[in-house]
Amino acid sequence: MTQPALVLADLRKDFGKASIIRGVSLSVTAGERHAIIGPNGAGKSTLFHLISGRFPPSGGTVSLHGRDITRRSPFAINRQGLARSFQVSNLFPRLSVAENIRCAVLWSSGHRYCFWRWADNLADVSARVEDVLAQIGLKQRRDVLAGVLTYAEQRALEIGIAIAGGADVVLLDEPTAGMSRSETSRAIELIREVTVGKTLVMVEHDMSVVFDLADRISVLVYGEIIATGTAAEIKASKAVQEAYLGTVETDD
Amino acid sequence: MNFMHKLASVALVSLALTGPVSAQDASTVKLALIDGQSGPNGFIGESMRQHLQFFAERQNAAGGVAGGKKLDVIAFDNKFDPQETIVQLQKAIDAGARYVFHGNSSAVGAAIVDFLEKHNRRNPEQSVLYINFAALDPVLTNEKCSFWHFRFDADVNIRTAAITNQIKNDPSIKKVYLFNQDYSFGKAVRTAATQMLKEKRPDIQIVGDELIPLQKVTDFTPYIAKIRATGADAVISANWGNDLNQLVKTGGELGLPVKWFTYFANGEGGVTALGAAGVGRVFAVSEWHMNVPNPTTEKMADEFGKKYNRDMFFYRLDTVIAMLARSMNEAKTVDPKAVAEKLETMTYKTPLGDTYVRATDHQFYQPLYVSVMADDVPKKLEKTPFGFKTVGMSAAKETEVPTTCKMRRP
Amino acid sequence: MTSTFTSRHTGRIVWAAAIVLALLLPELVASKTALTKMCLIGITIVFALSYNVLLGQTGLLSFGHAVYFGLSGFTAIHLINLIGQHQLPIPVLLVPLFAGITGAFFGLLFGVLSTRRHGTAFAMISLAIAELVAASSLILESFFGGESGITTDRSNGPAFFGIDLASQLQVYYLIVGWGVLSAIAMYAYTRTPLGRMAAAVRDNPERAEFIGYSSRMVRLLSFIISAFFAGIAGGLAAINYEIMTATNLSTAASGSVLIMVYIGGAGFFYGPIIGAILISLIQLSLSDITPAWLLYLGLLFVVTVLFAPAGIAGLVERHIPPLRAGMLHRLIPPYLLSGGAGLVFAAGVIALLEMNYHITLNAHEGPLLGLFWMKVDTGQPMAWVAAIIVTLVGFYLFRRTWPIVANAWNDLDSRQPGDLR
Amino acid sequence: MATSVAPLLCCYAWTKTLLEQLAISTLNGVIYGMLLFMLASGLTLIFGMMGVLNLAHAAMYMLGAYLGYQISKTLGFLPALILAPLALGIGGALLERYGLRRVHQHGHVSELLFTFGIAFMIQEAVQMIWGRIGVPYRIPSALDFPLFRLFSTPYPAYRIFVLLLAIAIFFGLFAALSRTRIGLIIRAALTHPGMVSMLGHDVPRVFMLVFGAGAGLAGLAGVIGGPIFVTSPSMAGALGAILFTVVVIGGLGSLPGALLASLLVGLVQTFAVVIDVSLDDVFKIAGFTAASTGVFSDIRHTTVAQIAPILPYLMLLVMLVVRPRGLFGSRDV
Repeated sequence: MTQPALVLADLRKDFGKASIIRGVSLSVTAGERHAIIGPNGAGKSTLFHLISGRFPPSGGTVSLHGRDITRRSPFAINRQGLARSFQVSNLFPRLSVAENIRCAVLWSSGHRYCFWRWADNLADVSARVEDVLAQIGLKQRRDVLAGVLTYAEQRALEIGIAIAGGADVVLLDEPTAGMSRSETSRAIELIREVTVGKTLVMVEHDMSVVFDLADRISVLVYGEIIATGTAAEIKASKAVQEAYLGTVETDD
Repeated sequence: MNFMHKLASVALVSLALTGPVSAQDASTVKLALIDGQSGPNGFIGESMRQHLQFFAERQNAAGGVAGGKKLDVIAFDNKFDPQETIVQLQKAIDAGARYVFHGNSSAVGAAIVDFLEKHNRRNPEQSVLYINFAALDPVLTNEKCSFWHFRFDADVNIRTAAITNQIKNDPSIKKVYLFNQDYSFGKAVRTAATQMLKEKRPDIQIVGDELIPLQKVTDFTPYIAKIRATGADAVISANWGNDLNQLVKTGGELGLPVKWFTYFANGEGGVTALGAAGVGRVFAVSEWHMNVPNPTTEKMADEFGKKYNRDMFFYRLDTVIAMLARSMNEAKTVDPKAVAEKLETMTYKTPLGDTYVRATDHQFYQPLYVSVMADDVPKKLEKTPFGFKTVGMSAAKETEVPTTCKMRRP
Repeated sequence: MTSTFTSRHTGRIVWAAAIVLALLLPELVASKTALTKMCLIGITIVFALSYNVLLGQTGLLSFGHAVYFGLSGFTAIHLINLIGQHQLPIPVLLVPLFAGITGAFFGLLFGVLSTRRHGTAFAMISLAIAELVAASSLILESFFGGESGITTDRSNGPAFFGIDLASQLQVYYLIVGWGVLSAIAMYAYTRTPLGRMAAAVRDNPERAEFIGYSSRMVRLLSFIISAFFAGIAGGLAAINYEIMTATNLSTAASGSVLIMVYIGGAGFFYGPIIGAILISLIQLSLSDITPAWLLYLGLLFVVTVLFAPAGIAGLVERHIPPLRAGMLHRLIPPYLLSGGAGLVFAAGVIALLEMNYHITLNAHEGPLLGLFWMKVDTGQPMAWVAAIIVTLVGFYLFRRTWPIVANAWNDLDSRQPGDLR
Repeated sequence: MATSVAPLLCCYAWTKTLLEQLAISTLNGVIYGMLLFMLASGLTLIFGMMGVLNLAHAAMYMLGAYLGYQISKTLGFLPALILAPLALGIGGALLERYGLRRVHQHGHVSELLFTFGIAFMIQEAVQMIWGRIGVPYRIPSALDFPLFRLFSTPYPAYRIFVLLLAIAIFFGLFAALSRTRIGLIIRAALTHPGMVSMLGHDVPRVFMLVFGAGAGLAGLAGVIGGPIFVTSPSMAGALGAILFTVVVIGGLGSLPGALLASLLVGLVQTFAVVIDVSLDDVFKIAGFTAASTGVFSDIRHTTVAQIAPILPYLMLLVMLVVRPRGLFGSRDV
């Protein structure tokens, strides 16, 4: 075991009187594939929003590679090496597929707010864009506007944007939601491939995906983690079975 | 397709750019009216066009100018914008006009003067004369005075002279409040009024001196309260538009017992906007108004009213056309420079009295009436029960004000 | 920018042709009026392009863009006056650059306040800033010259290699020079990393934050760049008109550039150019023909918002794929049919509006109104009935024939699925 | 002894004048503020729920004044008070149904542009129908008398009528929002925009109603404000921009905020004009004078009274810097 890549300590989020996240503590080791599961409304996406800086937490801390990133803005967190995808596809609809990826590459390749060079002529960026397009299998669709892609393609692009910047901690929010069986298995392969050597935290409903991909699993119920462990441990946990597995099928 | 489109649009542009072909017709003298014809204040520009048209036609009927040439009025919409004015001015010049008439907005007036100074220097063969019949900023006959500019209306200083002449003879006025818009005009009035009152009525106390932002105030009640608190008997205000109408209306509504000495209340739309609030309270200065008892002007106003279904306002345009015609006849040419040289020394007798142009600054002087809004007059304005009646008069000489003009002659 | 010159070659040829034409235009149309108008249009094009850096590229709807145009213009006027008094050793030719820098400065100042937000909130803030500046301009008289503005004489400065700017022709070439430089620079900006990110932020400001970019910073930089080019336009206006007044920075001026860019097509680089030319010509020429021109402009704008949100450029771009596929001719018959009906409808509406204007404004000229090629007697009820019938019939025909156009498009789409849209 | 009485007398007179000004300015400020609120309430409801900043709102106010004038000329003031807002309400609802809803798919910017175009066209249409001069819209004679004297100023009954009506509207609005079903939906939509559709209500219909009601309120404000302010084609422009600052200062979608901001802007604008102090005066009191040239002398000589009308914009900017969500807003601007 190396040092933890991502540590949540007693993280809380209240919306008005409602507590959505009620003291989540979690440590994700570098290189680990960690899945967070839980019934609808358990606060999984909210937890991602807290980690990635979309919402400020009401209490507790988040640290990335030992550095405190609590209440930092999303872009600051991203620059520290944390990227994420969204549950509902969140692309740049009027840009082409290749442009979507390129935008995700620009900052990390050091071009930032540059307005004195042609974007097309940045060799390092173009090479990286080609790699990512190849990885997510959208090379043929590179000039299509992101807004008119099929659903599965949009999901692939969503993952592509998340990993393109080379962040070493990647948060994927239900990457296979709404996919058919065959699409799902291809997505699993894609995720496995693009997260080699990275730390992955994912929210997922599909248990087969979770058990297939995750090294460790945490179960979030009503804003609290009731169990963390390997697939076998979770399957064996009585608390989890009572709180979660019984409801998951009807919930979807 | 792109190229086709470009080509098409370019063709369109060149067509539209060329505009009306400039034909120099020797049998007509083109008078270009450059003023706002559209937008919220466009009605004034329209009215001006009709007045100019009316008097030009009368002159044509009386035999035209310079040996039978006809006057031809063409209107250009400058949208009240000084920059647009320059575009329209160029259009007018290309259309063959050498006489430019303009009234609304001294800013536009200054732009025309500036443009013509440069244009006439750069193109002496195409010289253009500017007849200003309603832009009242004193600057046009002082710092910015020009050989190519004639003002046929009493500027604010002259009007202030007439107003202070009136106040001089009104012993009931002891406290005066100055209420003006915060721009060149308002400031000119406040300076002139302060100085002239000091000379003519040293006992009068100026109890307030307000400058409000131009056309920005929506509620005038606090100003009324402020005026009332000073115990003023009279307010001198060069405000126009809403800034005047609402001020007086709110004052009437709150029962503020003051006399309003205004510069623009007798303009078009004035009585409509002021309503009963102005009766007996609103004073204004003009070279003429509907209830001046004179058969010639009465007949003229009737004719105008019949033809255009609106009241005559710009009586001075009759004088302008007459004097212009005489200059052209005397100069035996319609060349602006020669005409200007005749015009600048001219004295002229109108049905209402003696008038003259002062050569040093090209300011025209004429008798001025101070009138008050009333509901007991024979001629009503704008289909309201109100009109103006004379309360005082100053002869042309009595309104003369000094000038700092150092004219550059061609 | 989704500008799609798929063949770069053709694109370059068109641009080069446009520039050459701009240079030759004074030779083709000789009148001074035309020159004056072309100068105005040139300035407007630069201004409209600068506005599109905000609207089209960064997705920021501003109601106060004239602020940067105007403030820079005033600065330019003061600079030219200083040059004229031999207090500033720069040629007048370079004044637009300094005006641009002024614009960028104010862009930074007000951008910091307004670019925290986008969408409606940004629009409101821009409106408030515009009102604030416009109102202040009347108070700060020594800089803005009050209502009559500040004037200058551009030819007072020392001549620069024989260019003294006394003639309008020299000014025209100055405007073309700066205009072409600015247009190239603004086009280049759309192709830079920041320019691409501006488009990304326009599309999805939230997601941009999760790929390392501060959306606000991208907006702010775009805002400054836009204000810079607005400033260049302002500087050119100062040289051209030799006068600047408070109306130059009024909200009406800001609204006007918005209308131009939107009608031209904010989504395409050349859209604002079309819009600037078209609306300038409307402002210059239609106002001579009818007092209702503002109403027509408003109608044109609302119709564009409702039915052609991509503007004229959008309509043009839509027809390029069928043209390439050699199927444009299939659209011509339905277009003629529906277009004819549309013309009837438009004629009816115009007749009604003109007759209405005539009776409210020109009643004194008698009931006769010169409309198209006819004389219409607005005193006759029959004339009104006829106009109403024409309008209704036109509307009905248009409603009936429009599906034919829609069908033709569907037909084209089904022949080449996916490629035509 | 006599020498010491004079200043005292003067002080008494001065205090009385001050009190009078204070009282009148307060009353005027409140009336102006309540009129602003009648406009701002509709605007803030529409904006809070639909995210649409209705740029045509002030134009509708103007249209209300003109319709009010036209109807009161033929039928009388009371019918005008009912019919004109009704007509505008229906017009507004139709505008929402057949215009705004159509551009909704293109996003908020398109909606904003649409209302901008509509404002432009109302402006022109009003000029086409009623001409370019203002119309003589007068205070109805039944209400044209001084109701009471405030110190030495007779206070017009009509203004008090406007005040009472505005207060009644405020309470009516309050009751409608807190007691009726649609009111509850509207309130839910204000706090959680986008959530209401999940409650299973016909959201488009609610939008249409709110837009119509907002237009109607603007029309009503026009009908009663028209006689106080000059009814002319330029009346919309004067009020429009101030209105938006009120909505932002109050906090987007917050009705109490809109009320407070309306009153605040009304009072600030009325009070500022009574203050004749410039920066120069402050410097003088502080005991030094500087050379007065250039732009800075303009700033220093400008009195608070002169800048009164631009104070709302300054307040807005300060608000945006200090507290972007406005006085009562739950969301940032």
